[in-house]
Amino acid sequence: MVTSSIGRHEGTIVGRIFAILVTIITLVSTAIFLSRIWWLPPDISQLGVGIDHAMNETMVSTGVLFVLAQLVLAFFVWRFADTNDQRKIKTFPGGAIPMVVVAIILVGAEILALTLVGSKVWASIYVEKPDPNSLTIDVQAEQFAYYFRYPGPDGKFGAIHPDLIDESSGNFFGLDPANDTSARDDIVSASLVIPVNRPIQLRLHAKDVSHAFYVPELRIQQDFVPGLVIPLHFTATRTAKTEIVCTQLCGLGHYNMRAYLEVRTDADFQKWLNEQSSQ
Amino acid sequence: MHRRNFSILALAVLVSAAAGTPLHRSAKIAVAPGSIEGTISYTGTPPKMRPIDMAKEPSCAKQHATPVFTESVGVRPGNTLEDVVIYVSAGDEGAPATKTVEYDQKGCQYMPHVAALEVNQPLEISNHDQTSHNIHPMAKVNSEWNKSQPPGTPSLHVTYTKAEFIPVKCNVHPWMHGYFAVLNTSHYSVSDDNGKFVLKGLPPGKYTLTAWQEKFGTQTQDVTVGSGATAKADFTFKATPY
Amino acid sequence: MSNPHSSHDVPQQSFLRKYVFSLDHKVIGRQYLDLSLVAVTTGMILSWLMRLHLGWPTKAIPFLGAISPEAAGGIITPEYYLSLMTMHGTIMVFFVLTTAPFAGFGNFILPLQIGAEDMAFPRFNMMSFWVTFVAFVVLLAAFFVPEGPPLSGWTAYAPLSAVGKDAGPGQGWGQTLWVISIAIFCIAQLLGSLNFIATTLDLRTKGMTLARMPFSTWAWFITSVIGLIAFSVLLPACILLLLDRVAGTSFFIPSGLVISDRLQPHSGGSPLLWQHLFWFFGHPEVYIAILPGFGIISQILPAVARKPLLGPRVFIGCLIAIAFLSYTVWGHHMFMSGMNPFSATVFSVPTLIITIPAAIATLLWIGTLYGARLRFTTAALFCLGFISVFVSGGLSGFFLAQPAIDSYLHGTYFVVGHFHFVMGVAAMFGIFAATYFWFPKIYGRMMNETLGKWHFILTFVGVYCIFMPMHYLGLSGNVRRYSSFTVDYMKGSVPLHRFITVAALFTGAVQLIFFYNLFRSRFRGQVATENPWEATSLEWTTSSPPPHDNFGGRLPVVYHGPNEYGVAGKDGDYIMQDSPEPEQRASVSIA
Amino acid sequence: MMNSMAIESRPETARTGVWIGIATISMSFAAYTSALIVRQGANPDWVHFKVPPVLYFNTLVVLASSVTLYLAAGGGPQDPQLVELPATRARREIKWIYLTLGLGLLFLLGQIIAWRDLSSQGITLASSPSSSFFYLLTAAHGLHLLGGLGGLLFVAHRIARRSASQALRAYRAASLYWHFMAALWVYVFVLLAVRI
Repeated sequence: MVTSSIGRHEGTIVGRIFAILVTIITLVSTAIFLSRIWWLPPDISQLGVGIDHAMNETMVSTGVLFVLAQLVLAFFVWRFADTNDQRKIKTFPGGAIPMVVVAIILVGAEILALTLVGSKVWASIYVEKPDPNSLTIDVQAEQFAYYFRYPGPDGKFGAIHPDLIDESSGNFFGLDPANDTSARDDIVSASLVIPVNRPIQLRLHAKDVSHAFYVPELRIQQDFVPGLVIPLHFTATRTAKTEIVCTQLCGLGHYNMRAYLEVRTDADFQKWLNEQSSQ
Repeated sequence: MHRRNFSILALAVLVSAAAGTPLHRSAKIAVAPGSIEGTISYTGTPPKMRPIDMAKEPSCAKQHATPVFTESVGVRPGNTLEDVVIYVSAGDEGAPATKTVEYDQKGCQYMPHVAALEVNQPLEISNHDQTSHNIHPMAKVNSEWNKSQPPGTPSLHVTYTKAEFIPVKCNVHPWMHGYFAVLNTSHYSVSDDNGKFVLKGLPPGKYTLTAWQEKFGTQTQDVTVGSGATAKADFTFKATPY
Repeated sequence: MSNPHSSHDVPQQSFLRKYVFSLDHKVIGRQYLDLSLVAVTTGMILSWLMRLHLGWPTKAIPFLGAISPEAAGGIITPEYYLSLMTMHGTIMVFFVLTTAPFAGFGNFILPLQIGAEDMAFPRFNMMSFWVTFVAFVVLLAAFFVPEGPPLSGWTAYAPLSAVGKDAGPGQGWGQTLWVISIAIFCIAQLLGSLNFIATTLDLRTKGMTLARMPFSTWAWFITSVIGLIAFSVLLPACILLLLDRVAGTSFFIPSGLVISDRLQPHSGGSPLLWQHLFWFFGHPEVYIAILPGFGIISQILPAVARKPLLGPRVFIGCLIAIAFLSYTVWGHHMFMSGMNPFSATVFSVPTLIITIPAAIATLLWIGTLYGARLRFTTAALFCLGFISVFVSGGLSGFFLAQPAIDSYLHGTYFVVGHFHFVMGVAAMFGIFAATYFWFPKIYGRMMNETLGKWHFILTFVGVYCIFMPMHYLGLSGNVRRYSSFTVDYMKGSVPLHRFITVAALFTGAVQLIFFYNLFRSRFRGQVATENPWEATSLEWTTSSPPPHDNFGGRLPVVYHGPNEYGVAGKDGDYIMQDSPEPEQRASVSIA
Repeated sequence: MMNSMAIESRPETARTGVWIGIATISMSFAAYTSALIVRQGANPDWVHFKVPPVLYFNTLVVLASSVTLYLAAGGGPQDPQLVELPATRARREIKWIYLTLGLGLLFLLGQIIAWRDLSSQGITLASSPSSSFFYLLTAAHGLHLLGGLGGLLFVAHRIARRSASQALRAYRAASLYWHFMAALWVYVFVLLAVRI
């Protein structure tokens, strides 16, 4: 048959090219990962260490698997081309069983290790109750901004009335200062200003559609779900100014939905708070 | 109109067409247009103008050395109010206006806060910021639209065919609110930063004048304008703090 | 069907019956493939526009302003970017990755591989294609409605997708058409899946036991079972969403929402309900896209390696395990969604476990290469490329499966890189492999192998240049679905985005080689023989292309499995499935 | 699904198709059910109301239609050697099929009466989540049942052509679907009665 020889002998060169390409791609990709040119920003949160640890561990183990699998693939492709040498085909030693065993042991061990490490970290951030002494801040996400509300000197948040929301007059939360005295001293800010080393408890609610709260430096991310108030707690360990961005598609201004997070010393924070309440 | 007055009427048509004023109002010949002026003020305690926190948009925030305040109630010295639209609500049917009204976005604010224009008058919306705005005029009578205007894109040109006070907002910058006051008259004004306004070029006659404030609603009064005279009309709104 | 005499002489058919509303599974299969070719071209052009905008957001794109009113002066507005993204995702997932490898190749090949004359329900089959076509037209119509095309992503999260046009451009008619299109698509897929299952169960020819079914048929069969369950959940979800949009119900919209200064007249709905319903479909959908690729690779690999697939039964077991597990993992898309954090841990375990069958399958392919006599046809190269990108994309899944790490990487380009490798590129490579492999059977002519090899090599390098850097971007916290990077910490990512854009344009241009090859070969290619690749399954026992009734008035009888390569048969080193010669043990030397 | 009544070795693809269809429909009603349960739990705005009394009558009608369809087959096993249906028998069978068809239409009419009953009380599709689900589930079931009516017409047509094997295949497929529709209605009815 004429066509049966297609890709048979003259094609071996392509196989070699493929093997070389796979090797180059594997080595270059791995080198870029190792160089850490693109990497996580420095962690400023108390619980970020655990996440970084889990991340590194996963990076190493999947990295090893990645390099191994790709290089073995490249080697087999190089080695087992049909060069018309009448050699007999061979079956992988042991057949399919070693594959199954290897996959179950490797992946299984990986799963066990990762789940044990990971779920602890996860639980400490998202499951455990916040410190009772935390500073509670109300966060409202809306198209396409965040607003943060501090309870003010009376320590109480005013109730929210969606029908009273009036952005043109600066009433972003729908407070009712006319009838609700606890609302009068609430401090509303477009930036999240927090004291360093003090547990922070956020209460996330959305005004319109789903949004998210993502601060890479804090290693936390949480969606806002309309209709729900979702708690989120963390402790920042270093003073810094960084950004909060939205990671849940919320409409045309999604890319520009952000706010600044300022972690200040306790004194600076108090000063800022006083300035705000005098306004 | 009687037959013998026909020639007079024809003349009046010519005169009025030349003057650009409506026909039936100027059926008398040889009159000088008058004007109305006045001040908009309030009694009581108005809501506090709050400083706008533009932190999320640094390119705008840095354009303002002193804080910018909310404009929904434009309180000015001497208990006066800015950004109140004063217009002839009865006694004038308007004339086609061709001059383009400009509405600008600068420093994440609308310039002006309230743009008054006539029905079918061209409106040009442009963006002079380094950031992308979306313009969302929330019309109910006219058709509603919502479009982004990235920096460097051409101006938007629109016209409105029906009279309406249309709130305008930018969702990207929630503090940005303004109004298009689309009116059925060619005699209107928006009070300045002393709360003053003046309506010019009014043929003598009796008018109903309306003042509209976005939070306080409308007030009307009847004003008679004499030939070449300036009539006074002041409006006072009752303000509440919340 | 039981009467070979009547079915042999094909009655004279009208043009419409023969080419448009044909009941022949082969014509329908080709129609599906042509539809997905149009869809993939559209989707690719959309991705170019997106990439151009991400690389050079303030530069005007020539001619674009003239074509679409949403991009005045050729500059893509943020909402137009999101629309492009939504349409790209929807078109690619539904009308390419579901349509081509499953509905397209499945339709053409599956009845041939099991020795049937046609599908079980030819009328349903024809309807299924035309309903898909209508769904596609309805989706494209969304580009031309006043409020603009939809922009809430292919996942259409409520309430953004549910509240109507207050939520911004694209949320008017555009979004409504999107929901309708997907609902229609669900109906088409349900009809199609029903047909695939009934055909595989009932119309296998004599001797075609389940154990002797080719791997690709197995994969299509299992995929159709997954599809049947997945789409029968998405359809109700779409109906609920549509009612929220047009009938004022509140399934997904809670109370007290103020959108564009208007208090919405809805109350009490649950946005998370949509996410659960959607991802209950959405995750299996990933396997609907990739499992046919698994089958195609396993079918082609033995033919090009000239040896049997390692562990054929283990492989089938893996497919079944994946199908089963795919229904237990949907919650891993929702780790950050505000659902109970305990359930995140619960969902992460099956998510990690599902990697075991996937890893076994990959190892079986690599193990099959050991001691092979590889013939580097273009189809073979795409199979090898499939293994490589599937490994790359699969491993990045380990990060995302862990809630703690996902809390950093969720919503970043890491996810984009991951699913494009594992679901986009891998599935595309499966489609390419299938195209180069079955083209002679479908059109009776060979594709040009030299062009094919250039196509493969350049595409292979191209996709790594596009999607590997996305993992780096994700590690640095670069958020996806952003139309430009004005956030301070992301500004530095623009050069890398430009690199990706250049790579995407290059890879897209390379596909022109494929299109040229495809069209030229259709009319000018070398005439194909019955079995150009020396493969064993039944489609290679009939002429290329097969006659109207597939086997020319007879039905083949099957004596062998599909995996008999590397043995001394009467045709060479393989035994056809319908060859009556006795079973042989593979004459292999154990290493 | 295979039994001694099959007179040819050829598989009954139509019946296989119906079985797969049943799986599909069950799955989508499972999806509606879970949506209902989640939605009811999500918020305290669930408004309970009495299901329209005509639904009890409808339930009887749809169950009766299942019985009449069963009787259409004459109850007993068929002679496997039978090639052509005797004319008298075909007439009798068609009569039962039409009776079933009539009951099906009566059922749909009853559903419409139930809808009118509710809407006259001001309970509409959008008025509360419970009524949304009521209309949704009844409409979804009604549409599927409409398909079953088409199936019955097809069976009548096949019987009229009097090929015993073709008629039997059509009957076995369509009746399976019809009995499932009856069972599905009972499920929907119980769900609505309990939850709403």
